[in-house]
Amino acid sequence: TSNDTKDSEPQTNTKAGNAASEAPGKPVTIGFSAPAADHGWIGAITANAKAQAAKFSDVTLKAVDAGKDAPAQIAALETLIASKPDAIVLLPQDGAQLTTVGKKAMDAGIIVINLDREFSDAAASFCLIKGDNYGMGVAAGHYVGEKLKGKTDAVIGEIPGIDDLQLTKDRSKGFADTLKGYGLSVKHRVAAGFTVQSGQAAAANLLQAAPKLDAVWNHDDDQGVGVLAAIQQAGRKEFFLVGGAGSRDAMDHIKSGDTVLTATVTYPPSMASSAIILARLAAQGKGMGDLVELQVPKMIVLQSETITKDNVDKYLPLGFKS
Amino acid sequence: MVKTFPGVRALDGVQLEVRAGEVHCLLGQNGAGKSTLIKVLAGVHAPDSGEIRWQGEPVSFGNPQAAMKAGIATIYQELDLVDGLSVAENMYLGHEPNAGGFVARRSMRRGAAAILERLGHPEIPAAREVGKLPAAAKQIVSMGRALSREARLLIMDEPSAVLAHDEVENLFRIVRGLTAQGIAVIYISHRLDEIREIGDRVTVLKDGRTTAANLDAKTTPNRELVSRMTGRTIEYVFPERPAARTFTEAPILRVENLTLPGRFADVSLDVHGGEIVGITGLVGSGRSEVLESIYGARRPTTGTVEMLGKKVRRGDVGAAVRAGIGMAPEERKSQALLLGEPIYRNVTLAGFARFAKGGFTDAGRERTVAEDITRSLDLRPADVRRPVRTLSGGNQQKVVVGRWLLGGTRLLLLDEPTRGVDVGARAELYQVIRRLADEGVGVLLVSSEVPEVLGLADRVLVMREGRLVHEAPAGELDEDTVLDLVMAGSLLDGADLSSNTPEGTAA
Amino acid sequence: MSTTIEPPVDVHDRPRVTAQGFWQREGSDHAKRNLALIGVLLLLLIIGMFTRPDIFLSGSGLWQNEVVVLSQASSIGVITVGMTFVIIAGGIDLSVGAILALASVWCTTVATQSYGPAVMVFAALAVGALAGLVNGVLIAYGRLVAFIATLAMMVSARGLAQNISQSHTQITNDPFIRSLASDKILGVPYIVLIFLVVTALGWVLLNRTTFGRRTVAIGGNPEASRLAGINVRLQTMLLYVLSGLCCGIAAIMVVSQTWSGSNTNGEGYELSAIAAAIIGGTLLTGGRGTIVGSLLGVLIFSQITNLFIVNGLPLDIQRVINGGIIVVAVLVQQFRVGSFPFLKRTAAK
Amino acid sequence: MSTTIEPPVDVHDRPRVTAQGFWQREGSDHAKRNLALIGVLLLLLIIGMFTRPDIFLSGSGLWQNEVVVLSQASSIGVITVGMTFVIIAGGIDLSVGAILALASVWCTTVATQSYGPAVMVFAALAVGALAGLVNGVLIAYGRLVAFIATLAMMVSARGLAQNISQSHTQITNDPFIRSLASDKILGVPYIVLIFLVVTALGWVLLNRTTFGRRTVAIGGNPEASRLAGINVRLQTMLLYVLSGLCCGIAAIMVVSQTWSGSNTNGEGYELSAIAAAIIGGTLLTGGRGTIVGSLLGVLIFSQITNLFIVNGLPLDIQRVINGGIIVVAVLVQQFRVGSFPFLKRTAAK
Ligand SMILES: Nc1ncnc2c1ncn2[C@@H]1O[C@H](COP(=O)(O)OP(=O)(O)OP(=O)(O)O)[C@@H](O)[C@H]1O
Ligand SMILES: Nc1ncnc2c1ncn2[C@@H]1O[C@H](COP(=O)(O)OP(=O)(O)OP(=O)(O)O)[C@@H](O)[C@H]1O
Ligand SMILES: [Mg+2]
Ligand SMILES: [Mg+2]
Repeated sequence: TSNDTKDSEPQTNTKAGNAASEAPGKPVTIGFSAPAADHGWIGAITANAKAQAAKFSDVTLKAVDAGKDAPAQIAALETLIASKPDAIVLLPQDGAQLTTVGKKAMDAGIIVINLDREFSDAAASFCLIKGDNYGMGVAAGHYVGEKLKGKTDAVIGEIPGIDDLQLTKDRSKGFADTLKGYGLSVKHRVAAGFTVQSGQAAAANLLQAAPKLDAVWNHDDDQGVGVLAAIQQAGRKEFFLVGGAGSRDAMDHIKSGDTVLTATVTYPPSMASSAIILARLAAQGKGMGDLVELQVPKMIVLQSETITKDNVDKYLPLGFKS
Repeated sequence: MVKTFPGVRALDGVQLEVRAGEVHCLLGQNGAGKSTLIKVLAGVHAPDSGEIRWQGEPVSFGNPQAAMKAGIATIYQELDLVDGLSVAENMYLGHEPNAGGFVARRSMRRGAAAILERLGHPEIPAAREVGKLPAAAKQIVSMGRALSREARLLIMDEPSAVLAHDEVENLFRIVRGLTAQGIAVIYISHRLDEIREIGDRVTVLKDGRTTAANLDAKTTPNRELVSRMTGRTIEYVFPERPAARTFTEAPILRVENLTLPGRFADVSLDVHGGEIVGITGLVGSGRSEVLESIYGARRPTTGTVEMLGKKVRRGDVGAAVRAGIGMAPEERKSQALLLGEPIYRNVTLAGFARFAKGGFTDAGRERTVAEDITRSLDLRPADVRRPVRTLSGGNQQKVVVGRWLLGGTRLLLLDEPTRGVDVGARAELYQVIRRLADEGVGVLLVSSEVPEVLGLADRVLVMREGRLVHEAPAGELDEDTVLDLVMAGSLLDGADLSSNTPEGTAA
Repeated sequence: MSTTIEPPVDVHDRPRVTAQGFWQREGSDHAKRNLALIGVLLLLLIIGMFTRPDIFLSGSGLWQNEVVVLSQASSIGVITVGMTFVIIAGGIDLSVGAILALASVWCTTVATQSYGPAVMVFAALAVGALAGLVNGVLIAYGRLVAFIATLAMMVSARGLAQNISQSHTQITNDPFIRSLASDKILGVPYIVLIFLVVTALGWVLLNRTTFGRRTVAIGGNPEASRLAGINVRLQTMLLYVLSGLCCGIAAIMVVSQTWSGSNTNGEGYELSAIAAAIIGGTLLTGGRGTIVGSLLGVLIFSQITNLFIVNGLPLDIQRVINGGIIVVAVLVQQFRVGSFPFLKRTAAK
Repeated sequence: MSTTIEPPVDVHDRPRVTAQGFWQREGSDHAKRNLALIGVLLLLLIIGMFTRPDIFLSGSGLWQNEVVVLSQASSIGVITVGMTFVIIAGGIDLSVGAILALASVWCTTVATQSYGPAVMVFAALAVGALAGLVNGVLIAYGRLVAFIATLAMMVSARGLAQNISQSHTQITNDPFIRSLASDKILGVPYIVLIFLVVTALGWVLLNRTTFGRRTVAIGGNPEASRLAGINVRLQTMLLYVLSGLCCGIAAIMVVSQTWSGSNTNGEGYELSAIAAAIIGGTLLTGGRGTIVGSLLGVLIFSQITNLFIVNGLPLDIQRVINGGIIVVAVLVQQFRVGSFPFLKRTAAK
C-alpha cells in the first residue's frame, strides 16, 4: 500500500552476487559520495549503495556527504582522496564541476566510478554508469505518442523537476523530440522542484492554465505525490499521467489503476548498487561474470523502461520508496 | 543610596526625603546623578546598596512595574514614547483599560482626551499617531502618560527642558493642582528661577552625593545653591557683550526671503562675523526649521542662502559644511550622536576627514584634539574613549557643541544649545560661544529661554508663526517686551501664514 | 522674574498641531499603502485578462483560477501572519519553513497517523508551538540575536525532520486531512477559509488587544516599553511561539494539499514570508505594520506566480521579471507615501 | 557685567571615575568576542583530534586538511567581507549568492573566454560591481528597503544567469584560471592568499580610512551622519558596489575551483555570509562590527562542515548539530560581554 512507512529500514534494491563475483577477493575500501540525501530518489541511491556494500564481506564503504554545492563536494572528495581508498563511487553535484576531482583521484591511482551525472572528461573516471535522461524523455514520449497517435490537436502538459538543471533539459528534449515524431508537442510546461510541495503547486496552477488536457508527463515520482494530489483536488480525470523514475508509490497506483497515473518511465536508483558492484570488481581486477572481457566496461547506460499496468508486477520489487 | 555603572559611581551615598503634597526639587550638575537617582526610585536600576522607604516601610522595586503599582509615576529625561502608537495608546501603555485582553479603546480615548484637557491641550487628538506630532506635543503626551496613573509621587526629570515659556507656566499650573491633592512631586531642572517659582524644598546633588538637603526653595540664595552644586561660586550671568557695534565688512551669512510652506515664510536675515544673533519665539514658531533650512537639512521652496558672498546649494548639508557652516541640532540623541561610539569620534564626526591623509584617518590626532575640546567644555567624565551613551544628558549636549569647535567653522547654528545643561556648564558654554564670536565666527542662536537670548546675543530676532516679526539689538529689549512680541497680535498676522499651513504640515 | 501669563488660551502652534492634512489622519498612510497594493493586484489581474482572456474573462474560469491562487497562498499566508507580528516587534524568524517541514513530518509518522486526524492536527500545532518556544526562549532569555537563533532553528529543525522521515515522503490517506484541501464550502476550499480566518484573527489580535498593542510598542521602542512596565522578554517569547503555531497550522495545510509530510516542505518560505510582510508595509526595523498589508503582499506574490504559469513563461524569464515586479510594487507605495519622514529615514537603511 | 569663575577648585568627579572598566575601553568588547570565537575554533580542532586523530594529529595531515578548510572558506569569506561593510552600515545584501552565479556565468561564456583570462577576470569583477551598483542606486536613491531591493536582485540575477547559460555548466580550460585554485605558494593555494589579502584590505578600509568611518557612522545614526555633512546616500550606494565587487572576486574563485561557471553557484551564500558576520559580532542593526570577527565566523562554519565530512556524519545529523553549534558559538560571546547594556537591548531585538 502507498503508506507503508512502517519498515524503518527503507527498502532497497540489491543483488546477491553471482557465481563469478561471489568469491570473496582481496578486501577493498570504496569511498562513496552523493549529494545531500534530502529527497526520495537520492535517498534511495545512498541507501542502495550502503545496502549493496553491506552484502559483500570484502567491502568497507566510506560514505562522505557532498555538502550543499559543487565546491563543497570537491572539498569532501579531496579529504576522501587523501585517505586513499581503492575505489570511489561518485554521484556529482554537477558532472562538469566535479571533473577536476575525478581526474585528481584517478591520478592518485584510485578507481573512480562515475555515477549518473557524467564528467565532462571521460579520462576522469574508470567507468561510467548512468541513467538515460534523454532516453527517459524518449520513453515517455513514445508512451504518450502511441496513446494519442493521430490526435494532432492533443493538449500535452509536462511537469519537469528543477528546471535549471542540465538533466531536466535533457529529459524535456527527449520528450519533445519523440513527440514531434508523432506530430505532437508540449503545450503546457510548468517546472516543479523534485519536492511534493512544488509538485502540488506546479500541477495546481498547470491545471488552471490548461482547462482541458490529454496527457501529462511528470518527470519525477517524488514530486508526483503532490501532482496526483493536486489533480484529485481539481477533480480532473480527462487525461492520463505518466510518471518518472519509478517509485514504489507510483507503481502501486499504476497497479491499482485508482488514479490518472497509468505509466511511469524508469530512472532506477538501483544503479547505485550496480556501481558498488562495479567498483568492487574493478578494484579486484575482475570483469563482469557474464561478459567475455576481463575488465568492467568503460560505460554503462541504463535503459529507461516503461512500466504499465501490464508489466508492473515485474518491477514492483525495484520500486524505490519516495 | 549607591549605584555604580561600569567605570562610574553614579550614586555614591545619596539621601532624599520627600513629603506628601510638596514639590521637592533636585539640583545638580550634569552627571551629578539626578536621573540615575530617579531611575532607581522608579525601579529601572537596582541600587547597589541603600534603602528606599515608601510611606513608612522599606521597599525595593525590582522593575518599573512594581514602582508604578506602588504609585510612583515618572517622566523621564529622554522622550519615551512609541511613534507607532496613538496618543491615547502611549498614555496607557502597559496599563491599557481592557476587557479580557481586548483594549477598551473608547474609554481609553476618553481618558486620554480628559488628561489632555487637564494639560490644557485639548487640541491634540487622542487618536493621532505620536510619530506625527511635533516635539512640543510629544512632551505633553509623555506628561499625560505620567498623569494617566493615579500616582502618589510624580517624578519629573527636566520636563521644562523642551518646553517654551508659556508651556512651563502651564506645567506649573498642573503641578500645583497635583500637590493640592496631596500628591508629592520630585522636580528636576537646571533653571533656578523655575525652582524658585514652583519648588518647596531643594536637595542638591554633587558627584553622586547629597551636598545639601531640604533647603528652602524660595529663600535660599542662588549663590549658595550654585556653590553647593559646583563647589565653586558662579554668578548666573553672561559674558561681557562688546558695546553695540556697527559691522563695517559684509555679513558672512545672508539669507533672503527663505520659505518652507507651513513652517516659515520669507525669512530674511544676515549674520556678521563675530556677531551673535538670537532667534526667539514660541515652540513651533519654526525656528528649528529656519536653522535646518539654512544648514541644508531641509530644502526650502524659495529664497537664497549666501555664505561669504557665495550661494550655498539648497538642501545640501555637505555644501553648507564645506561653506563653513556648522549646526548643533535640537534633538541630540536622534539628530546628533552616535551613542555607541566613543566620545572623540562623536566630536570629530564632522571633521575626521580633515585629519585624514589620503583617505587614511589619524585616530591619535583626533583623540588629542577631542581631548582639548572636551577639556575646554569641562566634559565629565573626561575620558574621550567612553561610549557617548554613558554620558549624562547635559554632557552629551556638550559633545554636540564641541563638534564644531574643531576650527574651520565660520558660522555656527545653535538650536537650544543649553537645553539640559547645568548652570556651571551653561556659563562655560556661554563663554565658549562668546569666545568663538570674538574669533570672528558668526553665531545664530535659537533658544526658548528668553533671558538666554537677551543675555548672550548682540541682536535679537523674534519669530512668530513662521515669520520674523521683530528685530532689535538685544540691549534695547527686555524679557516682557519680547514675550509680548512673541505672542501679542498673533491673531492679526497669524492669518497670512494659515493660508499655506494645511499642506504645509503635510510636508 | 515675574511674567504674568493668563492660562494659555492662545498658544499659537495649536492650529498647527491640529491642522489635519490628509496625511495626518490616523493610519491613513497604511490605508494609502494598502490602496497602492490593491492597485498592483488589480493591475496583475488586468494583465491576466489581456494575456489569457479565456481564463480571466470567463466568470467561472476566473473564479476557479483565483481559488487556486488563494489555495496556493494559504500556507505561506498563515505563516506571514505570524511573521508580521514578529517583525513588527523588531524581530525576525528564519525558521518558519523548517518548522513547517518538521511539523508536517511529525504529524504524518506512522505512529501519529495511527491515532487519527485529531492527534495529527494536534501534533502539528504542538510541534510548531514548541519549536517557536525554543526560539522565543533563546531570543528573549538567552539574549541571542533573533537572526542567529532562528537560523540555527532553521538548520536543526530541517535536520530533525529529515532524520525522522529518513528523507522519505510520508503519505497519509486520512480522509479528513485530505478533505481540508479538496472539499469546499460555496466553492471555497476549507484551507482557504482557514487562511482567511487566521488572517482575521491576526488582525483583531494586532489591533484590538493589549497583546497586539504591546507588540507594536516593543518593536517601536523597547526601552520605553520596559519603562512603561511591559514585560518585554515575555512578550518577545510569546511572539515566537505565535509564529511557530502559525507554522503548525501551515503544516497541516501543506499535508492536506500534498497528502503527505516531507522534510523538503516549506523551502524558502522564510524569505517569501518576510518579503510579503515588507511589501505589505511592515518595517523590518519594527514598530509598524499591518496584517492587511501582509495579506495583500502574499496575494500579489501568489498571483504573480499564477500569471507566469498560465502564460507558460520559462523559469529564467519568470525570475527576471519577478525581481522587477517586486521593485515596482514597493516603488509604487514609496511614491505615494514618499513624503513621510520616518519612511525616508528607514529607506536609508 | 562681570563673571567671576574661580579656577575650578576641586577637579570634579575624576575621583569618581573608578578604575577604567576594561569593558569601557574602546573595541575591547570586540577583542573579547574574537577571543571567544578563537576559543570555539580551537575547540573544533580538538574535537577533530579526538574523532580523526589520523588527520588532526599528523602534522602534514592537519596542514593539508586546514588548507582544504581555507580553500572552502575563500569564496564565502570574500563575500562576507563585503557583507560585513553593508551590515555595519545598517543594510543587508541578499543578492550575493545570485550575483556570484551571474558573474561566474558571464565570465565563462564562450565569448568571454575567447578573450582570455584577463578579460574573464575583468568581466566577473565588472558584472559584480555593476549588479552591486544597481542595488545601491535602488536603495540609496530609490529609497527601497535594502531587504527588498537585494531580494529582487537575488531573484533577477539568478534568472539572468540561467538565461545566459541556458542552465548549462560552462566549462573553462584556461590554465591561468584553473591554476588559481590548484597552484600553491609554500603549500598555500592562490585563492586562499587572495582571500586573506582581501580580508586584510577590508580590515584597513574599515578601521583606518574615512570610508570606513563613514560606514560606521551611517550605520550608527544615519540622521546624525547626514547632519554632520556626510553624504549618506553616496556612501550607502558605494557600499553595495563594494559588496558586489566582492561577489565578483568570489565568482572567480569558484570558477577556478570548479573549472566552470554555473547558474547554480553560490546558492544559500547570502544566509551563510550574514550568519558569519553576525556570529563575528556585527550588529544586524548596524553601527558595529569587525572584519576579524567575520573572518573567524567564516572559518568556524567552514571548519564545522569539514569536521562533519571527515567524520562522515549523515546530513540530517549534521544539520541538527550545526544549529546547536551556532547557538553555542554566540552564547559563548554573549556570556563574555553580557554586561553590556546596549548588547542586552539589541539582543531583545
Ligand atoms: N548606563 C550608564 N552606563 C554608564 N554610566 C552611566 C550610565 N548612565 C549614567 N551614567 C553615568 O552616571 C552619572 C550620572 O548620570 P545622570 O544621568 O544621573 O546625571 P544627571 O544628573 O541626570 O545629569 P543631567 O543633568 O545632565 O541629566 C554620569 O557620570 C553618567 O556618565
Ligand atoms: N514631524 C512634524 N509633523 C508635523 N508638523 C511638525 C513636525 N515637526 C514640526 N512640525 C511643525 O513645524 C513647526 C515648527 O516646529 P519646530 O518645533 O521646529 O519649531 P521651533 O520654533 O523650532 O520649536 P522648538 O523650539 O521646539 O524647536 C511647528 O508648527 C510644528 O508643529
Ligand atoms: Mg539627567
Ligand atoms: Mg526647534
